[in-house]
Amino acid sequence: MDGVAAPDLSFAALAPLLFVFGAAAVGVLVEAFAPRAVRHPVQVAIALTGAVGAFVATLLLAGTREVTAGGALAVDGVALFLQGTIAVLGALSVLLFSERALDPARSAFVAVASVPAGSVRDRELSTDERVQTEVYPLASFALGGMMLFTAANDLLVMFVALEVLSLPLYLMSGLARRRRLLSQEAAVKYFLLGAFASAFFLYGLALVYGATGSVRLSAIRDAAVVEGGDTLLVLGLGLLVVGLMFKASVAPFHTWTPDVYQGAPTAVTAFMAAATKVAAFGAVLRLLYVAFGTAEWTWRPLVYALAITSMVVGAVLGLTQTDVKRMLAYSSIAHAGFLLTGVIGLGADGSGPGLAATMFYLLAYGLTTLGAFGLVTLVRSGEGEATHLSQWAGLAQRSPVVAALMGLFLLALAGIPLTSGFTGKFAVFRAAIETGAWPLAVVALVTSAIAAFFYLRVIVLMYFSEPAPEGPTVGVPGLPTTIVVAVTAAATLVLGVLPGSVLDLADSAAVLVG
Amino acid sequence: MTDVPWLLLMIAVPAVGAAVVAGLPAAREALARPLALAVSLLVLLLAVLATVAFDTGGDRFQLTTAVAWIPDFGVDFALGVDGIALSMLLLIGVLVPVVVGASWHETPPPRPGRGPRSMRAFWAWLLLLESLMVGVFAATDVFLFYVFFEAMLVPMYFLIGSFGGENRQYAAVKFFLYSLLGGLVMLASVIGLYVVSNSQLGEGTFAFDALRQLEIDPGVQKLLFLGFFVAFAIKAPLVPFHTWLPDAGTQAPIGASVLLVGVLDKVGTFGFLRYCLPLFPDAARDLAPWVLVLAVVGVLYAALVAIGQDDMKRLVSYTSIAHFGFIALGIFAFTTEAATGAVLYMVNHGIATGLLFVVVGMVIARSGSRRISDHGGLAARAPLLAGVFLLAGLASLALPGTNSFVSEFLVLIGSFPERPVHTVLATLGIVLAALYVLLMYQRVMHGPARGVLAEPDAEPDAGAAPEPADPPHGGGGATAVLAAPAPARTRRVPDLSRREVAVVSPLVALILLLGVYPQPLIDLVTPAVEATISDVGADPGGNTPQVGVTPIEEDD
Amino acid sequence: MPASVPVDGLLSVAWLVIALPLAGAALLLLGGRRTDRWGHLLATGTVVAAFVLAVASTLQLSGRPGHAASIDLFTFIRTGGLDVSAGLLIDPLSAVFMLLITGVGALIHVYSIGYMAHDSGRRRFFAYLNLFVAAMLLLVLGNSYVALYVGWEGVGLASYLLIAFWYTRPAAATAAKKAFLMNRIGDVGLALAIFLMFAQLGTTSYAGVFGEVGLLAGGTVTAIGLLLLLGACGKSGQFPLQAWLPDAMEGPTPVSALIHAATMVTAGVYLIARSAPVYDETPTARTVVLAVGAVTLLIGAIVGCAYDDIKKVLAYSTVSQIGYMFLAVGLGPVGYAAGIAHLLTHGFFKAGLFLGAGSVMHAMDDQVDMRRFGGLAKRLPVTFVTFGLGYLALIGFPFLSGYWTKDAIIEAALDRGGWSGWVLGGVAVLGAGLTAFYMTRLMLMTFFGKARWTPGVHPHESPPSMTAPMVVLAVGSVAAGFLLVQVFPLAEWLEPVFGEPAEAAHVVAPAVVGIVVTAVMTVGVLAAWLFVGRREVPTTAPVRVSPVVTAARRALYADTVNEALVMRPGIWLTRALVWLDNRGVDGVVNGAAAALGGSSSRLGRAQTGFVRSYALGMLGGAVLVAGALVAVTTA
Amino acid sequence: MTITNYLVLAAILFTIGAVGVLVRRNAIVVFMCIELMLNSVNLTLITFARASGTVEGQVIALFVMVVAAAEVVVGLAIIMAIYRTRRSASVDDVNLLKY
Repeated sequence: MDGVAAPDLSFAALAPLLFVFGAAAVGVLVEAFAPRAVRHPVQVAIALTGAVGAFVATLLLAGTREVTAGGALAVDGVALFLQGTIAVLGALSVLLFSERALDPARSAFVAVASVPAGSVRDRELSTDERVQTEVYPLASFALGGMMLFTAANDLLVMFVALEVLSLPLYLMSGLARRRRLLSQEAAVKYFLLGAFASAFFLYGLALVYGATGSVRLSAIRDAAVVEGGDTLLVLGLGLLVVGLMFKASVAPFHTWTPDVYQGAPTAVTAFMAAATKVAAFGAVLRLLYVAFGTAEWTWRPLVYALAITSMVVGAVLGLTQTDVKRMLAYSSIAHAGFLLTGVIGLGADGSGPGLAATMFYLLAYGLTTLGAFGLVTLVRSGEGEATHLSQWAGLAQRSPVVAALMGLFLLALAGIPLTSGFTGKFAVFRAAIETGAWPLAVVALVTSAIAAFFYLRVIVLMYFSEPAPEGPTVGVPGLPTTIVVAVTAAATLVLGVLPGSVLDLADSAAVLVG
Repeated sequence: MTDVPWLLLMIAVPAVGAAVVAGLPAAREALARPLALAVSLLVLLLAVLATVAFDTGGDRFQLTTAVAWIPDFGVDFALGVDGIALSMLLLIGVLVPVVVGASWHETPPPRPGRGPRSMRAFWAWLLLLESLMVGVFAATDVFLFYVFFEAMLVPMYFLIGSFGGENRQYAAVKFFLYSLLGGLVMLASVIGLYVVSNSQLGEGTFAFDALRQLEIDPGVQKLLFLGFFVAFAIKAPLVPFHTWLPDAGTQAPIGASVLLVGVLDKVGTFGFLRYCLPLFPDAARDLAPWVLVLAVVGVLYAALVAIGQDDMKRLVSYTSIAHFGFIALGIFAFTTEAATGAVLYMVNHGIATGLLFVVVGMVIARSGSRRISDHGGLAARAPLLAGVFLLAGLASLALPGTNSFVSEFLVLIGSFPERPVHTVLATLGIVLAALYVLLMYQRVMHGPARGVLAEPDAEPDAGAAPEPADPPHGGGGATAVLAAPAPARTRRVPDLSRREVAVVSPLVALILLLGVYPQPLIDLVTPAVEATISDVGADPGGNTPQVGVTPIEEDD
Repeated sequence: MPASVPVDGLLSVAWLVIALPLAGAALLLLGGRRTDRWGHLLATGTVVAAFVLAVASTLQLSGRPGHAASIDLFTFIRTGGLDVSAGLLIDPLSAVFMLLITGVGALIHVYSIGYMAHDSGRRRFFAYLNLFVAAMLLLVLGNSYVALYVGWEGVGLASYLLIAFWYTRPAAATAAKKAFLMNRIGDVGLALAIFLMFAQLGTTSYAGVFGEVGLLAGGTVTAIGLLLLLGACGKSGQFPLQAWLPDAMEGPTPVSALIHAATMVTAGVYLIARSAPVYDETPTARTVVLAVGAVTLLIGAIVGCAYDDIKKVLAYSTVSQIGYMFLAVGLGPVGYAAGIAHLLTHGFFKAGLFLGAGSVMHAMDDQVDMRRFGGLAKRLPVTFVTFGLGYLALIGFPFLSGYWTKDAIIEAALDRGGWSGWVLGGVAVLGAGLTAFYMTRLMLMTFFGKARWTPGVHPHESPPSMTAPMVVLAVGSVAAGFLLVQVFPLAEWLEPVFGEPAEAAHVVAPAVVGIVVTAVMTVGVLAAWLFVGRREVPTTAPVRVSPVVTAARRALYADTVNEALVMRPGIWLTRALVWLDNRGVDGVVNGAAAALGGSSSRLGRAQTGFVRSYALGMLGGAVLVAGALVAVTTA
Repeated sequence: MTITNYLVLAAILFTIGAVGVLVRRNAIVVFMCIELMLNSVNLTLITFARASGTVEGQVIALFVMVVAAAEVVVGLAIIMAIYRTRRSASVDDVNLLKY
């Protein structure tokens, strides 16, 4: 007996993960031991180091195709591309978290989360410039979970990653300094429903394990070739899909999205909307094409239906929203549908242009939506953000720059040419049509037009309406938010006008191993 | 001459101009207007030079430029023009300076209790629009065309939404969504085309010349054709896809209305000719009967609806819809004569209806109302204005001697041998055209002074003033206002000012010149038209009567 | 062929005949007030010059073989199979018209100098007149149907502008619009005829069409002929498109004389005469022409008896006389020359009558109601004499113009033989009697009897610039018929165009015809004397009259019919369509948007905010997903 | 006892948990129901591990317990926070965000 053989572990291939988890661990220590005065800059630095380091690591790893950690992790093009994307979005989100110029109390996060909202103590603290910094290690953990999610080659790792990314997000949702009731409500809703969804995922895992005897994706694929139609297996697949679709806010598992997006601190919402979506779709791609790629006929109609449902629900329900964040939440639901269109466009063997298209779309959408939420933090009324649409009337006259950038992001979300949104949409629709799913593409196009209405409505309000007499003020952002908005706006334009190199990158990275 | 990238320059110059205008500091804002004029005149010069460099007997596409743009999608930034596209570029070149002149005193909609808003944005959007319009006609890559096609919506959206009439938000959104919906349906076809090219040529491409060679299955052709067709039918617009135009045309500021109806909508008919026919010849032939029904219904229906309008801009918008019916008839009759007529119609309609919109704008600037019923007897006060109004109207009803006659005549005479029934019905439209034009003219210009003119006036004959000044109410926001409250002082109605004369003169001259001697323009477009007609599988040689050979069908 | 002979001399600049008045119009319109002082003189000068040129060209033409010259100017439209060149065809037929237009045109220009002397819009008036002359010349001189069409609509425009000259009067503006519209209906026919020619023959030039029309199937030729006739009816105020012409009298009287009596309204006759080779192939269409002519001449004559407006009576007289011309050209080769001759003499005497009427109105402060005239013979001697001569010529008083030319038409009609010959001849003779009646009534009410003037009116004779053209036209009214029929027979001059008419076998001897017609005319005159001359004319029209008179007063209900059949349904249709467009077509669009919005808010209600209901939704979704998957795989 | 019995029992437990989430108002109880669902999965996993003779299932069950424990920490923290504010742990009271 040799005892337990040490699993092969390629530390190099895990470098991105090690960076963020390292940053998270260090962050926890800093939280515990560093004096309050220096905590904020140090935490920001650590979190940024982790995210940027991870991003650099993914760049250096480009071209790696290996399965490591005893087969539990697949470090391939898709994983690295999405990890890089998540790292970038994470770094930008951390910058948004660290903004101190906008809120009069110098931070968008609550000083002491445990103090009951509305209590005397809470009122005292709401103007206190004390900053709670636990959000940074939490973000790092979530970031690590997301990156792990995209590389998980094993259902168990996938589940653990799911929890690692979710648990911090539940907490972060509840950390808003203003409108704490809403924030706490968002947290509790997100938590309960998230846990509920995890249970489904887990039950699916168990059924698949029972059907195939393994939770390794490659093993499942091998088993699925033999018994693709096994009821236990497809039932398991269905429950796994439910768990993942919840994270990706695909209708009908989207119900938490508007509430949580609206209630959570805007910077956290930005992080969730951008990075979680990428991670969730990373896992979806891996699950469907690595584990069930050979049983593709079982889930294709399902994903087809989910895509249509999500697009229609997102577009139609978005029409009558009156809150910017909520509207962007429904936009997120519709975009999940568009992304599923790309997933459909992957072709039976996972080849096809759909993979690269979906990856590009995730990058483009993530950056745009991050930028849009970033701008939402700037429009303020009283002490908090002004998110009601009526407050945005005539914004172009108060701040032409903010209005113009918001206009750009909205046009990108609507998919107008010369923005990244169009390139992404073109890529996924092309993939869908190329694999014969043109009816889906047509539905997608029609819902795009419907969805365009609510983006346009915001532009109409900003540009063509007269500002309300006591409308909101537009805060002067500090450096971090400025960087975020500038980077995302530039990316939105560049990916629309000259997307060639990034498309190339996505193309060359469009390889799944495992 | 041919080495100069004329088309690229024509896109770049106004785009740069737009950026410069938008970037002007507030203190130098007064420069925006002359700058816009200078840029638009420069584009006109470029268009003329490009025409000189163009060889009518040469290749189908000339003045080509091509740079790889998005290699992953097989997209090139490929520009080139045939005679049809070139004639549209000339039209743009002519109309934009006119629009700049006509919008010289344009003012943004009033803001209660605040100072006037900056007009910089107006001029910047206008120039950007010009750049994109050039691009949409000059693109020879379908993807690039699509990009311009959609991007063009944005400046027009802002022109209508920011500077339009009282109902501008509704009109702007309606315009945008309608066009976007059409565009997205077309996108499906564009991608479909790419997919077909990918399977047939081994690599996907959007190059027009390559796509033209494809052998597409008829069923697929029909679907792809419909995708393009819906987009273009909304743009053109054909009944029943037209209801956005009366709103947009009415609410837009006059300058934008001119470009909207004069140029933007031509993208639709241009698209029929450039894309629907050559790329999907079988589908075009199969579906032509249906399209022709839409065309003829449009001619009669829109004309009748126009007769019932009381809003001048709305009326002119409906007349345009009727005219687009004629153009569609000419295109889908598949004869060289008719298609040549359709292309000429596109140019001539831009000039004639452009002038009509400009003049209507001048009337509105004087009276402050778009309602016909608020006017009457204007001819006595402003005879020159009345004369130009009448000329524009006559051009609109295609009176011989005006440019529109040539095109309408060609469309009808060319369609008749192929489609006698449709043509006969469409010909009835010329009576209706006379009715809507003359009704409007009579109510506005003839009869005793009425409406705002009937208000007390210090000088009974304002036209007698030696050099009338610019109309006191500016252009503008006012041109889009339905009924402005009457000012306290009495109303003078000056005749055309020097600026206004300068604005209308080029169009008046073109209307007459192209009415009497259209052959150079015909020579310019005929080769491209013939190529298109042979693409669709018809004989480009034109009508070849077979007298005495076969029994001749009776007239129906 | 005429075209083979090179065109030289004055003929090579024959385009100047058109260009001169056109340039005059352009100069006056663009020159603005600067030309106010001398504009009318320039305008008159251009038309006089055109007349001189026309005379010279005609003289040169008569020396050419074939008496024809075809002049290509430039390519108008050439694409595909269509090749339309802008060119002129000067042959005996067009030369006759050229002379008539420039001649009468020049006279009326001169007359207008006086007539419009005090009108502030005089310059504009002369510009429009020049424009009309140019367009009318293009109409008759063009060498293709397209050129004719261009001129055709051009005169329509000029007519519109001139009828609406006093546009501040709503009646004038409405009449102008009505004229243009009814003309356009006719134009549709002409346009369709051109399309049909192009479709079947591939050409629109006279030479091309006439050369090959014989090869076409009979039905096609008939269609072409009928469509051309529709165009002719519109322009010439023939049944059923006659209603616009009387209304057109809202224009200044010189306009009525030139356009709505002498020249433009005869364009329809020109069209049918010009298209003789087409009609030669289609007896059916020719018969319809005859019918139209006969019906119209009766309508015009009957209605003319009932009106009290001097210009409207003359207008209906014009309608009626053009009916004669249609009748003539409808008869075919035997009638062409007679029709054209009547057209020419009518041009003289009707122009003269209108100018006389204008002179009367001038004297009576623009009064047109004959019941307010009376006893003017002494006050307006020149007018009375010239008008009287025109009157005699019109009613066919022996050996004056109308006698010769109208008799020729009646003869030709009778010569047709058979029942149709008798009917047509009978109608024509009846028409002659009615003509005599209404014209005598007009004379009596205007120049004889007691003065029934509006108080304050002091009639005075018109200035020489007005009376001189009246005198010239009166001379023409007296002599033209004799000259054209007996001295310089028009029939011979027109032979190159229409061919040599076969010598007709007379059904009724010409002398008998002459006597009968004269007798009928006399009856008409006497009847008028009985009804009008013997009695005091009331200053207001009697109300209690027979249904026949009521019908005639209402123009045989032409406007009523138009209103009931076209206008009211049209207005209704327009309103319905506007409603349909707003509520229907746009309603569908807005309705769809509203439906989306509605479903959005309704679906949004599902987002209750309760965690448990969200969980229920998720569970339901999960069940559906799992169930669907199992169903798919086990199916 | 066959394997199927265990699996059915687990499925019943899972269903009870799921239904509990739907019908119970107290957030803590709702959370307990979710825990019940997780534990029913553990039972399933162990049953399958036993049936297939592999240990993976058991290992996964251990992981699940750890994760569930973490979830408890986070969940109770959130529920506590909201309870302190509202003096109520009813999930039906958190109903500000809707439509």
